[in-house]
Amino acid sequence: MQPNSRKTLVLATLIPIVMFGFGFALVPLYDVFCRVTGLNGKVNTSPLTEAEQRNRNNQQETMSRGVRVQFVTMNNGDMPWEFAPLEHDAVKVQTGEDFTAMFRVTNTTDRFMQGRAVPSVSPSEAAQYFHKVQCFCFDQQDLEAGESLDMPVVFEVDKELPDHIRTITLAYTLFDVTQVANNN
Amino acid sequence: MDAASDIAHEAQHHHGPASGLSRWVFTTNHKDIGTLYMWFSFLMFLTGGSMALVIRAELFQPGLQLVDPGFFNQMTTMHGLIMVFGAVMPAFVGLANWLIPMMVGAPDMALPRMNNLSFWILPFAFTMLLMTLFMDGGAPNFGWTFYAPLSTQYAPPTVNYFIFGVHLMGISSIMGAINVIATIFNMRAPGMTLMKMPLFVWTWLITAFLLLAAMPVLACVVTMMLFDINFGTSFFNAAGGGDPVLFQHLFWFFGHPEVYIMILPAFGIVSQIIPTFSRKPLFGYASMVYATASIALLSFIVWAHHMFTVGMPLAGELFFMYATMLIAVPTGVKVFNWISTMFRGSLTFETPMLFAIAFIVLFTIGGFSGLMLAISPADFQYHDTYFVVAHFHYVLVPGAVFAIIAAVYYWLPKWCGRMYDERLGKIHFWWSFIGLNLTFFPMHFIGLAGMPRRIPDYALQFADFNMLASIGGFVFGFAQVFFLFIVIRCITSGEKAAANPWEGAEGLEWTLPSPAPYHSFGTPPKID
Amino acid sequence: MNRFFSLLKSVTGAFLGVQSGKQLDNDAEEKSVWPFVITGIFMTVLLVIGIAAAVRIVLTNISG
Amino acid sequence: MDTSVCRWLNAPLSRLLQAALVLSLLPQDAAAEIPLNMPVGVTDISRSVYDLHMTIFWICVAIAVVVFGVMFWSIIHHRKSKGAKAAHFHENTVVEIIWTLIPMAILIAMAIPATATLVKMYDTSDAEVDIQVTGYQWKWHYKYLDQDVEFFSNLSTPREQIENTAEKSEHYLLEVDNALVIPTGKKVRFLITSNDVIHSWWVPHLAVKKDAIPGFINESWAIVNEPGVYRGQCAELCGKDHGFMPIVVDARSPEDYQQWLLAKQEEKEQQAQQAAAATARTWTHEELMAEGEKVYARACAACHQPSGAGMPPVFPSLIKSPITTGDINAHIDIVVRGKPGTAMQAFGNQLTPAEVAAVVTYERNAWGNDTGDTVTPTDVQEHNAQ
Repeated sequence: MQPNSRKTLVLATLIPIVMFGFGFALVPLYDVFCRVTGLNGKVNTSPLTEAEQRNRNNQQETMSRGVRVQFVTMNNGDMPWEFAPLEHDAVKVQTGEDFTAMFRVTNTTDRFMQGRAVPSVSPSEAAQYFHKVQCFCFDQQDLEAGESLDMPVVFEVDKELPDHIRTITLAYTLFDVTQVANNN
Repeated sequence: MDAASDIAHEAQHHHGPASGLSRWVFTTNHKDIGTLYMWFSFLMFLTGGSMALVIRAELFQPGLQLVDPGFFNQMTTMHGLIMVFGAVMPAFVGLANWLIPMMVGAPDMALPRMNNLSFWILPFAFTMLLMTLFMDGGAPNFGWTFYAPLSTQYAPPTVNYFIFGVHLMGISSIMGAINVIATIFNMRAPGMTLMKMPLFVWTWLITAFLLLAAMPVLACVVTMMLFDINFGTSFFNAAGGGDPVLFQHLFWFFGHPEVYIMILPAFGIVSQIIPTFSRKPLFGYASMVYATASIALLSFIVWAHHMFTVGMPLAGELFFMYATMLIAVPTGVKVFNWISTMFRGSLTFETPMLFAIAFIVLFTIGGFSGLMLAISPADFQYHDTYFVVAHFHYVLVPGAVFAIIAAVYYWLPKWCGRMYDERLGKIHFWWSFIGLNLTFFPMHFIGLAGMPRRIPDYALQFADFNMLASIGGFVFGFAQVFFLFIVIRCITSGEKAAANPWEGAEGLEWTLPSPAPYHSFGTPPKID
Repeated sequence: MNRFFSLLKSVTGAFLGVQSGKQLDNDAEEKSVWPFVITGIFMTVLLVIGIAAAVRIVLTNISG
Repeated sequence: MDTSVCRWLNAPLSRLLQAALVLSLLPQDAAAEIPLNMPVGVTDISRSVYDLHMTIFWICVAIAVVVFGVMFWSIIHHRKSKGAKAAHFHENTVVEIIWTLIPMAILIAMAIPATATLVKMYDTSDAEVDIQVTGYQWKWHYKYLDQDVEFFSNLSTPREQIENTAEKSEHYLLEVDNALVIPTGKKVRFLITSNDVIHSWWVPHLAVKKDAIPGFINESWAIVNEPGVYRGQCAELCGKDHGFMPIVVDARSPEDYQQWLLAKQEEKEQQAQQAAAATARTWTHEELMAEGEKVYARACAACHQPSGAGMPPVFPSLIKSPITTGDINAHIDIVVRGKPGTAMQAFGNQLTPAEVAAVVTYERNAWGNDTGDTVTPTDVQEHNAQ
């Protein structure tokens, strides 16, 4: 085989693999990109390890201040479950300290269903300063007919939060993933 | 003109084209494939145009008179897809096939068999797309920009045919681009250096690179859609961790280079026609070449100005506003080069020149509305209204379509050896010019006044201007049927055309006799 | 060294959309096209970083 | 180029030109009420957006006059038929640099007020009223956070007007049954999201346009200066009735707003009692059919068509269909719970049990189905209780 046709052969196999790899890696790449830039309200959905948590707190000497965090819940599509914050819809939180909020979800139907809550933060600029230590949105909720569940979310608002942000809205959309869950 | 005679002599003893249908199905000749592309593009132009007339007929008056909203959405979607992928792009590939080999002194395209395949994919792709109109659930109804989740979870069952159709069109465009690059880089006649190539060849070289870089992203998006719809993945479904905005980023990352793909060849055509009828060399050839070359890279950093209202953080909005403003200037300013070419020239106004001048005037109006859209806070009021519809129709119809029509009038004598009827050409020009402005200029006002895009019925305050636009739409539509008549009349019974019918025309293709022999430049021409 | 500067000059000229015939001719001597492409990509990345920096400056001193 | 210059530039001059332009096109009376430019709007933001729009518009007009002037002058004077001899110049980088830097300078000057307005738009300071706006396939849902008031806002233009069998009213296609009432002079914050596909909430007079994306929440705000009714439409293709889901914002003085809020909360209790009474009350077959027809026209005709024929296969027909003539419980179940993965929504939380009973009775006896069944609100309640 002449040298240059071997070169084209190598290229002809290498390039599609690289292109497919890039296309395939785009989704995790997109998540990283969103987490770094806080684009469109993507919050970090992976839990913070204790170590990361501790060294973040003592790094910041900036003065801690109150921030109003508003909880909004909604169902997507025909999801019949009832889903609402347990106590109050808005709380005053000190930056740098953990806060636990409880949410209640009830399966009002007469059959087994699986739901998944997707978080979103507004203003999207605040997403990168909103760290969730533990959240029910990290995993799926499987509820029998009529079963109800109180779910905690533990979060901490970073002290570095820019001053002009005084209210953060944490919105959860509840999706019916019953079939999706059976597929994969 | 001794070069022309020995080329003609040399063409005789070559075997001529095969006869009958097999000539067209198995052709590997760049002239025949160019003709196939041009006729296919004309057929798609009339098909897409008739869908536009259905839309304009429904919007003639407030109230639902003609079609139900579901079918109306199918018409807007198919009109967009067929005009972009079926009329404008194949027409430019057809012009590339016909002209690039002759302009660079090459006997044919570098990969003739792939050239045949990249054409013959298109009829199948568009049959697959158009047959969805007659299937259960109707044709795609989610707009030519097919945003998720409307195009994934809420799509009619025919969305899979749409996906495979788009795949085939993408493959055809990529193969066309590879062919053009291989021909331009490897098969130029000795002496025809890159820096001496006609500007049409340069713009097509950059368009080919844009195609190579942008089409795979479109293929990637529709494949992700296919997996979301059929195999339960969640690329664009928030339930499974996906994100509908990811779709918009990917689509517009392809989308903006796509609009340059549809306008650069038009820049090339106008840069050939204006100097001919001004009898003066193109002003600032170097600036045009370098500016076109810079678009190959700059067009990839502005895509999110189509998404200013999606809820981007402030930093994103500012970045894309500034980037869009910066790159609008080098491209917009090219208009001054054409005007300087005309300035102190010796102008005559045959039909190609009329269309080229209309291109400059009306494309610049489209460019200005584009500048207004770049201002992000103002875009909150313009986005997805008829102001945007007016913008991109002013850039595409007098932009791409008028350039293609001008190219057909300009090179038809070379292709078929006969002259078109100048009087009919001028009638066609003024008829199209008036129809076009009557259709799209009122859209600026109803868009500013608050009429959203893609709606089958509207409030009463938009009634009068919509009526004007609908009348203009029909006027413009029938002008193009008249154009079909002119072309057929010219091919069948136009009087003989000289090898170079235009007094100021330069370029290797004019050294060939008219009609250009089946095989030209068997021996490469000598370039001084 | 001056080859590098002429490359830089021609690519900035391309970004601005203004170029002289002279620059075009001496670029024609360049055998391969790759130096232009690489400088072009490098300049595009520079432009992107430049605009991003401008945005960061604008954001810091208005919200500060 | 601060905005006061634009205001001087815009007010008298543009009115004159626009009026002249329109008058030349259209008869006198029609020109009077045709809006043909971006509304100035009723918030400071919409005012500055209007100024930006008119400033860039006048810049483009100025450049166009110069550019086309030179071009047409050259078309007239440099014609071959008038013996013009072609010059040979074909390059002049100095001229080119000038005509590149001038537009770039203009644009950079334009970027300053644009950035200022954009930054003001992204002001996240606290709002007095938070409203959650949710886009549904082909209606809007408004929820006043911390006030426990929420309602759907449907298009209220009668179907006859759309099908041209009746005279079109003044606000044709821009009128809803429940308008969104907000106080003037106070900051109102809109948290915008969607229940199914991407919509876009747009009110031109407030200069607010934000996409409603399922699974994500977007934020926008407005401080309305003058009371009044401001109308807008959905601005992102969202399916069949994308053109039929308008937005009506009714801005009132803070006092009227408070009164409206109290009235709305009382109305909510009344409705609850009414629904309870309606469920308890015994309905005759005829009453159920009459009520059922009204509920059908409002909630179901959009897809299943007034004739019940629907548009198969996306919207199935109800005439002689296995559901409307088959088992009653299955029929109630599909109306209450909808069918996931299709356009059939769950109407359980949108209709009271009495309305569900009425519409099911109507569907089982209309268009020749006449199964003779009568579904009472108590049947519906028993079904929901299982």
